[in-house]
Amino acid sequence: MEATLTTDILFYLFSAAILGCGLMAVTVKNLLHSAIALMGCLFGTAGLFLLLDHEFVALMQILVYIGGVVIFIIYAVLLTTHLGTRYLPASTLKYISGVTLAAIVLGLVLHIDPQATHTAVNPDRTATTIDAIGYRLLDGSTNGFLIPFEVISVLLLSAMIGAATIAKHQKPGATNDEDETGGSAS
Amino acid sequence: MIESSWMILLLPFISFIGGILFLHKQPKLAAGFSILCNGAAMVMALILAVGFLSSDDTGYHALAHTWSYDWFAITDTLTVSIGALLDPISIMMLVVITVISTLVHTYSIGYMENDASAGRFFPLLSFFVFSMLGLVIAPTLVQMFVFWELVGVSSYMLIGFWYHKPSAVAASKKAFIITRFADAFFLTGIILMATQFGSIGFDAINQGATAFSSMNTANPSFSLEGGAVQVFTALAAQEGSAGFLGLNLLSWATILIFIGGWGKSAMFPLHVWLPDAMEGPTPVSSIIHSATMVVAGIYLTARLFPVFAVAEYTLSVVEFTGAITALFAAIIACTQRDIKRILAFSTLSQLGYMMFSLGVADMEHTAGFTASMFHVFTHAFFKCLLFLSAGLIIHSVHSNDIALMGGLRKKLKGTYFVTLLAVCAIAGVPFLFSGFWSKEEIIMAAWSNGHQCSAIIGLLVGGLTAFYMGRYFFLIFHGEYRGDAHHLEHAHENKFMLFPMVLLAIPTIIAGYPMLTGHTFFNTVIPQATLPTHPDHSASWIMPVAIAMAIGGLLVAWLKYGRRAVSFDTPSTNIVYRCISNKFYIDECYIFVTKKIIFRCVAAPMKLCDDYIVDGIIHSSAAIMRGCAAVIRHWQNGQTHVYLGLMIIGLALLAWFGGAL
Amino acid sequence: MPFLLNCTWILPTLIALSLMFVPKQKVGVIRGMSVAGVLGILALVVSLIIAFLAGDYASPVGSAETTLAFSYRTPWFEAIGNQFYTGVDGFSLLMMLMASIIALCGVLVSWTITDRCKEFFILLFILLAGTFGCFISFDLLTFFLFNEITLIPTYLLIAIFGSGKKEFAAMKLNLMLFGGSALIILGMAGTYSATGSFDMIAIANNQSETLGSIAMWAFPALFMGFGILGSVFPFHTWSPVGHASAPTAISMFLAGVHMKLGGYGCLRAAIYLMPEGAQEWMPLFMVLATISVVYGAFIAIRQRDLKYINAYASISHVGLVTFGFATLTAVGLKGGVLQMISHGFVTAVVFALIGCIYGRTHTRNIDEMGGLMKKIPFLSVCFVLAGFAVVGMPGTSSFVAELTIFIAGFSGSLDDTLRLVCGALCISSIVITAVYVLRTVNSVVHGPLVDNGHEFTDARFIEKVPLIILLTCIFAMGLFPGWIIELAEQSLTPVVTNLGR
Amino acid sequence: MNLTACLSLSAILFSFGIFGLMTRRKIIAMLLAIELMLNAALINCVAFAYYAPAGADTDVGSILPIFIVAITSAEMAVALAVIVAMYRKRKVIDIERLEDLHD
Repeated sequence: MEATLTTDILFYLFSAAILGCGLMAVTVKNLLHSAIALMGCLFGTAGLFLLLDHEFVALMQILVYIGGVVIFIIYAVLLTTHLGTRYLPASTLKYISGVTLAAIVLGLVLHIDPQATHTAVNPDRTATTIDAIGYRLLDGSTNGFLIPFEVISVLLLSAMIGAATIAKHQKPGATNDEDETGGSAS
Repeated sequence: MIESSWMILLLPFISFIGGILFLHKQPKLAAGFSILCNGAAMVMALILAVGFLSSDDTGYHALAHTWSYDWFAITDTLTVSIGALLDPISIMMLVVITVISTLVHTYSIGYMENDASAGRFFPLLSFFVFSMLGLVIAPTLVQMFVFWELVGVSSYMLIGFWYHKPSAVAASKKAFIITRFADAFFLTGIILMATQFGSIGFDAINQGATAFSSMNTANPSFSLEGGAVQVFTALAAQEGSAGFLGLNLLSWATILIFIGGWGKSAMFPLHVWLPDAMEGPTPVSSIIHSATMVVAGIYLTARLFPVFAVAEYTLSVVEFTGAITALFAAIIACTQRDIKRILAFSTLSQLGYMMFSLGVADMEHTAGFTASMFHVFTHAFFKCLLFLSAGLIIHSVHSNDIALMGGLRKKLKGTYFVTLLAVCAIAGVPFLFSGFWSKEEIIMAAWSNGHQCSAIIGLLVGGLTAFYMGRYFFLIFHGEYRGDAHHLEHAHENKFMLFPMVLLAIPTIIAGYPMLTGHTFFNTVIPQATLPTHPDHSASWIMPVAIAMAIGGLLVAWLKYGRRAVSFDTPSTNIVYRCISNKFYIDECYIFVTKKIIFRCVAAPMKLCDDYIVDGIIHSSAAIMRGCAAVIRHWQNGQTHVYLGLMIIGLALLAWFGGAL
Repeated sequence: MPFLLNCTWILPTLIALSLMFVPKQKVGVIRGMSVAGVLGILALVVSLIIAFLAGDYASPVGSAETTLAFSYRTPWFEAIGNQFYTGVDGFSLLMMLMASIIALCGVLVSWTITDRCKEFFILLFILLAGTFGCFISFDLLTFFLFNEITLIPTYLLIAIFGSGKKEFAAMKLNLMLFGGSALIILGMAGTYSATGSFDMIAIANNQSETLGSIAMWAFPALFMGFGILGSVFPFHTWSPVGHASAPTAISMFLAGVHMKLGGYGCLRAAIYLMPEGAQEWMPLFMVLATISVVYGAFIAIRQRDLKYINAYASISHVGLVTFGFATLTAVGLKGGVLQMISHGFVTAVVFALIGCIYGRTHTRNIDEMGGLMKKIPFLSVCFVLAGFAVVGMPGTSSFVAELTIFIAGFSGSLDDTLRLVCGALCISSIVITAVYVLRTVNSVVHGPLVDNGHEFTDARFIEKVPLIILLTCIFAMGLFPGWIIELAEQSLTPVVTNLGR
Repeated sequence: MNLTACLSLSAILFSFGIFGLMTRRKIIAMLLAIELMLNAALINCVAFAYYAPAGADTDVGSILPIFIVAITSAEMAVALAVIVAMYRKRKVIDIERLEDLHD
């Protein structure tokens, strides 16, 4: 997308949404609220991806992340009755260390960022098509991602089975959760 | 005879080994065997002496080095060997030691007849004799040191012979450690002599020193050989050097060596072991005080006289030490009540005479040296006799305290008679007795060589000697018996004990007469030296004064103790008297220094330092490790947040140092 | 012959292996095999000495290269150019003779051990294998390896068979000795980096400037590394607690032989290989050695426990070894070697006696003993004789060794004040030694008999044998030290020559 | 809008994630914070692909997120299963009381 005033405005809007929701997600007391805030944050990110010409990623973000992972988090919050309601305040020391560490990392990263040498958008760039992604994923040659793709598939499968096994111990009904997880991941 | 002189050394050793291994359960056999061996050694020594006296060539090289065995090599040029150096003074000592040892062994049969461990006593006594014989025939400093140490060991075992008595054990330890203390200096001196003057042989050292001293005077050029050249060269190199602390190397070496003799001869202030050594059986005391051990220091000084004379100051130290000891011990002896302690202090005093007599001599005026050796010779017999008689008295009345004796002349007639002779000898009763001649000679030598102070001390001590020996004698034999009457009834004179005493009475009288015929002690120690000069008799007033002192001393003693009965009920409270009778509190000083200073202030802090500082550092290094581990372990407390935080810090550090910046 | 030489460590290993197959109930078989084993080792060493004396193996005067007898080398760890290189000279043979005699006595002293007897002897033989391996190695890495082998059985022997704070003692001992090993590795790495070789003789002949400059730090590392094993102040504190907790035979072997590996390494691996470093650093080690001598003796005065007394006495006497080495003269080195051998026998006999006496009194506190001469005369007489050997009486081996060392302190020019002061202090230690020895002897064997003393019985035959063997060795060496001195002198020629380069 | 702005955005989001991770005591909330951080990573991926120089392989900008999302899903599946199982078993969701790691 061309860099115009509109995109700038949109970028800052999305940024504000992302950061605002992100901050909420880590600060609000009710866990259900923070999950919803996270959802907002992810939506914002998806919008940012659209702004950056990555429609496929934006779509995946919404489908898989929001539709799968976050929904599942909400499920888990609801399943375990105490999770959502009772608030466990952290100690002051934890807040201080959290702020400090966050500041350290932020400072470090911001210190590195300005050194990024190449900041202009390549005028000849073309948006990545889904076809291209599919071909690259299944390409077994030097530039292809076939092996990682296979590995990820196996990893997902084993994670599914593992999750099912872990959760199955107590109640047979727990298998339902795993089915959903597996479904959302694929 | 000269070639087989090693037999004299070997016989007592055989007596020791045979006795200790096979005969310690049969005291009678052990005694017989010891007397046999020692008697044989005595005969051989006498033959040797007679052969020596009758030979024409009584010079230095006539008898030296009859045999030698290389023990071990220290460097290419320095080999420790064991051998024999036979010259007049060593032959004189051989005779004295073997005669006295034979008589003391005989005496011990009577003295130890009721003692269960007598079978151990005779071999040990023989070992003592063996050590002393090895010492006197030593041709080198190292051999002398070796036997010097063996004398220490054997005296340790004999003084502590009754090992179940704590006081005896303590006395033996004291004797050993004090002499060992002096020996450390002796050893240092020997090592300096060996490494810096290149020789440990007495001939070489003395020849070199003699040549050096005559080079300094008028008479140069001697033909030297072997180690003597090295000694001479080293001495010449030393000439005029300031050395260390203003003393040159030779003075250091000789004074260090002399300290060895200082300890062994119990000179003030290293004398404290000698009175305590009375805890041993009386035959041991008699042999220590007459022929062995204590005269070792005198003998050492005499042996190295030429080199001592060459060194600056050394002879002054010798003289000073001897004079102080003579006076000091005589004063203490006047107040003691223990029969053996009186004799012990009298020995100290007489040793002081011998020592300062050596100190007043020098290479030109050798009379003091001769007199000293002469006094060693005469003193050995009458002191041995005194101790043997004291042993018999103790054996009879079962007490050491002269306050519990008195009037014994009726019961112990033989003892009374021989003791009288010995007391006259040590007190210097004129003309008839040996002690008179030798003591006279010493004082004369001191005066005529310009050491008036020492001569006056000598005269004074002569008077004191007469007084305390008179006191000793009158309190024991005259007056009324003051002890337990029960013991007196059983008092008798054992014939094994009386016989050697009677024999010893003979030399007590006649040993002085060689003086009148002239003797050859000195020219043999100093090779190619001028003939001994007899003291000039210009100071002819000395003899009457000395006689007057002796008679006067005895007279005062008679007036105070002999004429009427003495009461011991109220000990004097006079502070001077108390101070003297407590031996000037020197023992207390020693205890203070050893217990309070060395043990408490040196050894104890060192132990604390070892336990808490040295070990503490080692332990604390372990503790620091453990502390670090505990801190690190504390981070691994299972709190996920801590892990996370650390992980983030780690990542940040990695990014920082990883070349990102 | 090279094979026979290597048998000195192969044989104990084989015995240890074969002991594993003996059922542990058959104590008699185990003891028999052990005695046969140490006798075999002793025979082996004696035959090696005879062969050595018969052959012409003396290093020529003025040569810097040790003439090795029965040398054998085979490549090993070729990647770093390392070889398995063994051989002997007179010095090693003397140490091996001493070690095998003490081992024999140690086995005899351990006769009464019944609890885990099999393990005890297996560990003892592994210790022996390591020790002999050290004495015959002429390759630094091999030497180091064998040295490490000795540490493991030492730990187990003390921790399992010891008494008192045995685990603590074993741990402290091993940790400190491993610390020493770390320093040794550092020094070895230094010499290796300079010369590219572990071959001791090659390194000794290497006169390159690189080695000379590396010696400035590699020498103190090596010397102190071995010095810890030789319990040089201030790293001596492992030895009192270690010796006190170890069982009798192990105390004998530790103080008698194992500690000597330290002195052996100091001479063989430090002074011989890096004479430049030695010249540079020796004043420091002379001071440390003198402190050890005087300090150990003073602390021995304050101790009450027999084993602690002897352990501190050992520190004092082993300090004399270091002092002898630190003079860097032919006499001093020879004296140090003699003192190593002499002290090995002396301390072994004292520990053996302490074991025997403890077996009767069940205490090692000298205040609780007394008058033993009356009830156990044989042991008491041996104790007195051993005491005189510690004091350094003429006729015992200590006198020969100590006199030689003291003479080294004053030989040559007297300009070196430090050496004079240290020498004088070392001589003064003979007085302190006399104080603690007599104090101990008097309160143990003299004085009134203790209350429970009436049921004490004198030594049995099996106890008498090791004591007699060791005392004979002490007196034999004291009276006829000639051939020992000759062997030591010959084998030290290259070291002395190297020092003068 | 430029690369620096995108990266700063992701950095801030990432630090929010860290803050959340350090201050939350409930395990699910911590997972949530992790999601934020992953999201920040995704933003980086896409931003780098968008601002890539000529000739760079920009497809990776789409493919890498696929992998990230897939791995995240797997991780979430297992983590949530563990959380649910643990909750059922121990009735504890407080991370500070789950200290079994140190033994």
